Amino acid sequence: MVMGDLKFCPKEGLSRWVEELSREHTVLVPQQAGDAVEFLPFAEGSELSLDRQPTAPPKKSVFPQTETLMRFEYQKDPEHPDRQTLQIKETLPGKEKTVILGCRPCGARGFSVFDPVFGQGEYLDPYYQARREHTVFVSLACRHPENTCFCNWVGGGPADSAGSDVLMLPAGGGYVLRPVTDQGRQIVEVGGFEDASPEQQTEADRLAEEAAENLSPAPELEEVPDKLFELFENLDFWELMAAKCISCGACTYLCPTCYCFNISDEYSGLQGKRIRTWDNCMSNLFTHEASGHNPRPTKAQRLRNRVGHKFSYYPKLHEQVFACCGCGRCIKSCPMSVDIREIVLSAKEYADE
Amino acid sequence: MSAGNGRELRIVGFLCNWCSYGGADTAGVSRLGQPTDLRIIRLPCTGRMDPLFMFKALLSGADGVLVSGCHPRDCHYSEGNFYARRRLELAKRLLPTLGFDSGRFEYTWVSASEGKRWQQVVTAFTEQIHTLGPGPKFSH
Amino acid sequence: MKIGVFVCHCGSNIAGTVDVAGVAQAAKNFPEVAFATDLLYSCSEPGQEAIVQAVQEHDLDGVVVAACTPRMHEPTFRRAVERAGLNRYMFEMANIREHCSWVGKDKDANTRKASDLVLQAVEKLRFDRPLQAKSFDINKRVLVVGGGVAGIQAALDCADGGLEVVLLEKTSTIGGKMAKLDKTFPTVDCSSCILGPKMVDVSMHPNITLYAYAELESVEGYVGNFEVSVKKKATYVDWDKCTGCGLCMEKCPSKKAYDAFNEGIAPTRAINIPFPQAIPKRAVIDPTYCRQFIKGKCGVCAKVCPTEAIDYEMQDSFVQEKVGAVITATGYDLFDYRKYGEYGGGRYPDVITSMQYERLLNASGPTGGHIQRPSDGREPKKVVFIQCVGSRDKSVDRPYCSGFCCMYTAKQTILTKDHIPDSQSYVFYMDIRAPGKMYDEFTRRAMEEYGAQYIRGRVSQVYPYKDSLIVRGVDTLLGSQVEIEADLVVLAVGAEASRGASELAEKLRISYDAYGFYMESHPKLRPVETNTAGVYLAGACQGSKDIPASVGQGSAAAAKVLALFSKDQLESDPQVALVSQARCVGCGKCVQTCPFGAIQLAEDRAGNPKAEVIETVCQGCGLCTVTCPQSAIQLQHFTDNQILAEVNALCQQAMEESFES
Amino acid sequence: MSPELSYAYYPGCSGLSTSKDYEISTRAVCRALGIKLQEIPDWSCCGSTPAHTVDHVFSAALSARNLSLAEQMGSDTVITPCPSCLTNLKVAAHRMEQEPAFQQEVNRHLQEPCVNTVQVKSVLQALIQDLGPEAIAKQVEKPLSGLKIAPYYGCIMNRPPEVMDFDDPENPVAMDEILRGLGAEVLPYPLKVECCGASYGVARKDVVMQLSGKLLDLADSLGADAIATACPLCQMNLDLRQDQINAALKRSFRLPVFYYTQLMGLAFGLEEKDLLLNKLNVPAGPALAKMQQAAEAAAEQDAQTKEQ
Amino acid sequence: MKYVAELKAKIREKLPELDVVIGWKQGFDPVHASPAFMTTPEEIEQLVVNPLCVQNLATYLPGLKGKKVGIVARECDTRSIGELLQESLIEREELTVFSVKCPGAVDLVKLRQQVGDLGRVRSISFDGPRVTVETPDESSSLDLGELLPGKCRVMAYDEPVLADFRFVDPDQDTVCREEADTDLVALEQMDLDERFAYWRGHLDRCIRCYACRNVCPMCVCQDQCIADTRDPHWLSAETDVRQKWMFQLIHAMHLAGRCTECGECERACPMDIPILTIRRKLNREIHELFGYTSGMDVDAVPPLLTFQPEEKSITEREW
Repeated sequence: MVMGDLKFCPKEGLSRWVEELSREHTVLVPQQAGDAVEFLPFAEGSELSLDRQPTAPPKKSVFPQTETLMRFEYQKDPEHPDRQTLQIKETLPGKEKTVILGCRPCGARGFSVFDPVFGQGEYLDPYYQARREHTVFVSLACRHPENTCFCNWVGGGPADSAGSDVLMLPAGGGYVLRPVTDQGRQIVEVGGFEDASPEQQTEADRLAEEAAENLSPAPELEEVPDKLFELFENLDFWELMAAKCISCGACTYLCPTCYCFNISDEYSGLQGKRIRTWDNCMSNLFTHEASGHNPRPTKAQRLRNRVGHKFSYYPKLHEQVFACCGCGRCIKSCPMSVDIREIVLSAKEYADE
Repeated sequence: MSAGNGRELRIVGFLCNWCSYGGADTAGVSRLGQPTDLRIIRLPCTGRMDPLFMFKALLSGADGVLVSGCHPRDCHYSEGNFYARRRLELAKRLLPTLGFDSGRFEYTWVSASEGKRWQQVVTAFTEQIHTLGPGPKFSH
Repeated sequence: MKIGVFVCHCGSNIAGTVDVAGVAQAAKNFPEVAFATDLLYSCSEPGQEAIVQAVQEHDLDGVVVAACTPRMHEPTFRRAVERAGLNRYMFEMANIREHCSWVGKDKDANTRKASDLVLQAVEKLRFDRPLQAKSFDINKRVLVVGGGVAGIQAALDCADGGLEVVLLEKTSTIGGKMAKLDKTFPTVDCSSCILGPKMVDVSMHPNITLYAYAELESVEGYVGNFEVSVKKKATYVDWDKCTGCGLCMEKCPSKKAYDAFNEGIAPTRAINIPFPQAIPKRAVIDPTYCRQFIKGKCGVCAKVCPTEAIDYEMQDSFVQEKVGAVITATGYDLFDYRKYGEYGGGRYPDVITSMQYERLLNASGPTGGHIQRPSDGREPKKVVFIQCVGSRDKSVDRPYCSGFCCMYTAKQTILTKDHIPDSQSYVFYMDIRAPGKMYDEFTRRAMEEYGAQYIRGRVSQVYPYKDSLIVRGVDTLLGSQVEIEADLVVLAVGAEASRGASELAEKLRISYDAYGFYMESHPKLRPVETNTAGVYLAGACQGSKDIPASVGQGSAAAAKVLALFSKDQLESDPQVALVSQARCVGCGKCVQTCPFGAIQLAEDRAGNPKAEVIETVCQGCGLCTVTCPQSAIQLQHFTDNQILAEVNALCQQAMEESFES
Repeated sequence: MSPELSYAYYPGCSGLSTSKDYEISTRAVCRALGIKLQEIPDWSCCGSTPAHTVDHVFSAALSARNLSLAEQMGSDTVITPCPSCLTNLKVAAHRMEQEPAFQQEVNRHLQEPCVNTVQVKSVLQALIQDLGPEAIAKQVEKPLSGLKIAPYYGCIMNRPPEVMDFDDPENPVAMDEILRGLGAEVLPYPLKVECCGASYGVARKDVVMQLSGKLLDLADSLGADAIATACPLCQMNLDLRQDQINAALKRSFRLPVFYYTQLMGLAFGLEEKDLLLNKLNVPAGPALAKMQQAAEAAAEQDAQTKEQ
Repeated sequence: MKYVAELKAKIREKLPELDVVIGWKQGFDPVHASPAFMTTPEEIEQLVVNPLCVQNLATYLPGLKGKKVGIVARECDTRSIGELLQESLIEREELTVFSVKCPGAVDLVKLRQQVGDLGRVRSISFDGPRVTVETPDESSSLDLGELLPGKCRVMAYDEPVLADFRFVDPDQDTVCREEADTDLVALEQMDLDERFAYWRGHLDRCIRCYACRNVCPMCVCQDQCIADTRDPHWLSAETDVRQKWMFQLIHAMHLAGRCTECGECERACPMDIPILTIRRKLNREIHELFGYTSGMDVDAVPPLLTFQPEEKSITEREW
């Protein structure tokens, strides 16, 4: 890392920087709405809410809950109404740049789980690619880990830079800005900041370390993928784990790494659109087959899928990387306080017995 | 403002087949002139009228919704309109909380012989919707 | 799906105020519409043929006809569609006549509306599925409610046609209003001479079961399979034993009972047989006057009865009957003459109703056919008839013409002159309505041969003065006030719906108009049918009518029933509720609310409770569909998706708005 | 006694002059019954017959002013003894209720707009509906036993029914009930609501002779000792013009024509100053004497029965 | 709560007759309790009853039909049980109700507004109306009354609707109370346009996770909710406000006359959308129209599943 890359943004300079960025880009920043904190477009007077982990991660900026894949229209021949032609209109996202500012490192890291699925290999997803390419993440390193944080279990950390373009490290009444990518560097340049002083750098590192130390120690999870696999047929285990689960989608829809989707056509008269919407493996209808057969008729089987996918099937397909960034949203937003850590550890211990 | 003049608004009517649909027919047969805004959906009975159809119509841009069935005690199916009355009254009372004027929705009873009453209902309701103007929209 | 749209001109009925060709053109651009055209008269033979041809030529799967109300021609077009080889439920109608061309003046607005209505029908049709009717056995018995002349005629015609008939009469004898009349217009023949034999036929007919002094308690079921409960009111006389000898009536010491048959002009005995020709000729005790009931002692009738038929402990009893069709012939009642305070009816004894006058004229009446004033028994010399008492008057909520009063008043003036040659009749009238065979000639005779003096005008006041009644009114032809010192005033009371008509209608689930007269299915083309399958109308219950019209309707209703029963099985309407077993959670809310008991909880193969519809019992109201929160029970042909499709079709603009985002 | 009844009171112009006896006896009877009458301050004429034949708005404004004053008093009900005033007040209120535009128009003439919230009743209606015949009967000290009375309501007290909304428009019975409660014998008088000729007394006296003559004739033929009335104009035509009628029709009626309130007062035992019986043209004396005799005879018989 | 020991003893005693007893235990951190499904004496030992036990456990009952279930329930929770019994969605014979006097409840949103991020709370303790919260930075003493969820402020329950065993501490007061419904009052003070904007704004946040529905004890359609299907196609898969709003109306109308105002829908909403207000409004109208309060009488018929030929409180419009 080139030392000269590090800049210092004083606290009061932050909103000026955001304002500056918003001239050229859409800038999504955490803002309070009700008691929730959401990523909303920055507009004049917007108040940034950086103290709390945002309620929802920035997932929807790259992977919107509803993505229009195409529009179509039937055109009829007025002389022969039984003949019609289908016209299709492409709806790829534009090339305008979006900046996400103020997400946590775990939120940005989520996309590293998406990339192998949508952006690499044989099948590329142009919608995802276009948005991913044109979105810049400025992540704010965590100062105080919460009870639900477990990023250190899955390879992350309070100042993890994976997936981010710029890392903002709190220090000296402001932020040390650490560009991670070229795109990040360009963004930081827009702010015209001074270089960060060595003291500021040291303080930033110290605070990051402190935060890391405040996390509870990460358990050894190496055997987990296999053990979950072994537990696949053990429905008693899953029923016990799922007893209090109510099968809602709060965990899934707030998860930075869940990427399952559904595709449907919505019509009105002769026109319509094909849309891709988030799906949710907690739902009864998830991969429900047209025949009427449901591969996962019970909530136990569905919870097994969610945990198994994150901690077993995905890592087995993608270089042992867990499909989880440890943000803890699934735990704290669960109305019934289902704790995925507890399930993973139970699986590990169960297998041990 | 009189409903006949000016731009039409979108008014959706749900009528039971046996009484009010017949009442509207009677009005037609007697050539009792009415404003043209209303479009009628035929139901077997107001018991079939899910209040959610009303909400669906209003949220989809209808400016007014009118439900009409047999007078209480005269239901072709004995009890359909009794259930409907409870459901619809409740739904009507919820509207203002959602930000819709409760006058955008009315339910009433018109028998197959009451062509004149049907004309009166349609005219008064259409005027009422025109007084309220277009319903709230989700313009982006 | 390939849909054909046919837009009807209906001559100029639709085409006059709707651009019919424009609507057809617009329809071509509607989803899945493969063919659209306009037709001059779609219901005519060439119109229907055009539809059949188009279906076959263009290989259509469904048809929309935009024309009149489906309440009129839906069955016609369903048959046409079926002839073309489609399922009859792959059809929708857009009502662009009654709901559009006939009520809107602006042609552009009407055309837009008609287009919308067609689109709505097309969108609904896209969700139509072929439905198959189920056949079910029918019970070829018929219930006739009401034993007046219309009911008697209907019962006899059905019985002669080989059907078993259950005839219900609420009073203790059949005969109805006609049995009370002295003579009938315009022939002036004796009413009981022509009705009597028919009444006897009823009592003798092997196919007729008569329940007199009985009412309809409840009706369950549906066309072909009604189950009715008949309430036999307590008569306190065992009719199996009673021979109708009349000894009890002779000896009964309670002589102040109200005589309903004689319209209360004279009292009768507490135990009585209404008139000598009564069918059945059986005695009934009126407990409001009977000393045994009031004072707890008397028992004279029980003592004198030669067959020991008296039973003071008798209770109402109930009989269950199964029938396949019902003919309602409940007749009419008379307007309450007290409602006109100015005529003094009810206050002055010599102001009477026309029906009371009939009883005074009748040889079997309380005066033996001698006209006597109720107040003093004197023979009246000047009789004033006031017409339209409870007819054609909005102020008493009777704006309709009762139709027969002009005629019977003319008859009564003739009879008055016959009975009292030196009498003079005066008739206050509004208009003379005599549109029947020999009717107008008859009123002419009353005036010209019998010297009845007709005064065109209303009466403002009747009041007693010394020995007579002063009738003050206006002669609008002379433009002056008139005052007549009359001996007797006869009010020509109009007909109104039978008391209790609405309660019976509720039991039979038929409709009635604002005045309580039963609604026919179509005022011209289906005059004796109701909107409830298997229930028919005869006589004045449908609207005031005279004897020939009532008899005609009785026969017509009988013919309808005979036609209905000409098959051994009926087809049930397949527009019934259907349960999606996969979606039903077995909560039973539909079972709880179904008005017909058509839903029961059964178990699926896994033993889970699931709702199940009994198709032939379901009437297709759709109440269950709304009650079911997960919409697992759907009324076919009116499914959620179909109604939503219609809503979406009408609110499409808003839908399209969402596509712009 | 039921909670105190209190009304805004509109006496009407004739009450201060030609029908002073009606007005005074009304007040006296109400006082005896514990009914509080609060005279509308600064009330003005209702316009009588002339105003509404000329200008409906103006006529209604005259009444609306009085109604508005009553509203300002905080009263919810206005009562008046005079049917003619009653008609004007009620017609104005009714039309203003039916037609908001008309109300606006009327209110333009008024300093204080009429909100049209007060109810208008006749004194008779208030007595029968709010107090009830039993309460009135209870107050009777000297029953009018033996007095045969023809009750005559006049033609406008109950008509048109949709406006007046009280009693049977063709056969009213309110006054019958009160009189019966006083102990009098109330005759079935069929011409209760026939017209007396009203203000034709000025323009076409012959009409009044005919119409009022018929009323007297019927009462006489029924054997009435007196006529009871509730309308100043009727009373005037039947009483003041009785001599003229006798002359015109060559008859010799001597029928006293009481206001029903005078008869109430008599039965309640009120004094002459509250009844002004001496204002009647046809003297009440003979009729009252007949009643007196009947009463004495009855008392005697009563005493005899007791002795036995 | 002092009665907890007694409660545990009673559950231990009854456990052999029961398949499972549902109660609460400590959750993943000091401020979260979590439902506990107790089948062993060891699990009973983990049972807690305190103001953090906020979940209405009645929501699990319909899913356990056919099993013998014991349930620890506060007074308000028994109202939901009452309604489930009313609708025959559960069987009384299969149910054992351990009714506890409610120790009050903490609205975690209100707590967070007082003490900051809940993820940093080290400990929380209750002493009557006092709540003491420790974070690494400070220790705060709060009033439980101020932390009560809205649902505890509009209706007071002194006694359970039904109970097999009842546990009350001596001198224990009812914490919930009946006050004006401030949320609804505030909403009704807005004009219609503001109300429309209010809902459009709030519902825009909805992520269609259906936590509100799935946590609702009265949502008995289970996996067959019409929000999820295309037949019938009430909602599209789109995530525009119209769909979200329509869903809330579907939920509210399907609950009309059945909702027991347990407030779980609003508590479960991760996006803090004030959806209980709509249900409360309906309940208020139902009370006014039919004099009916759901769940309070096991034998009553919910008002939309019955009718009166003459509805005394419904004044129909004259035309």
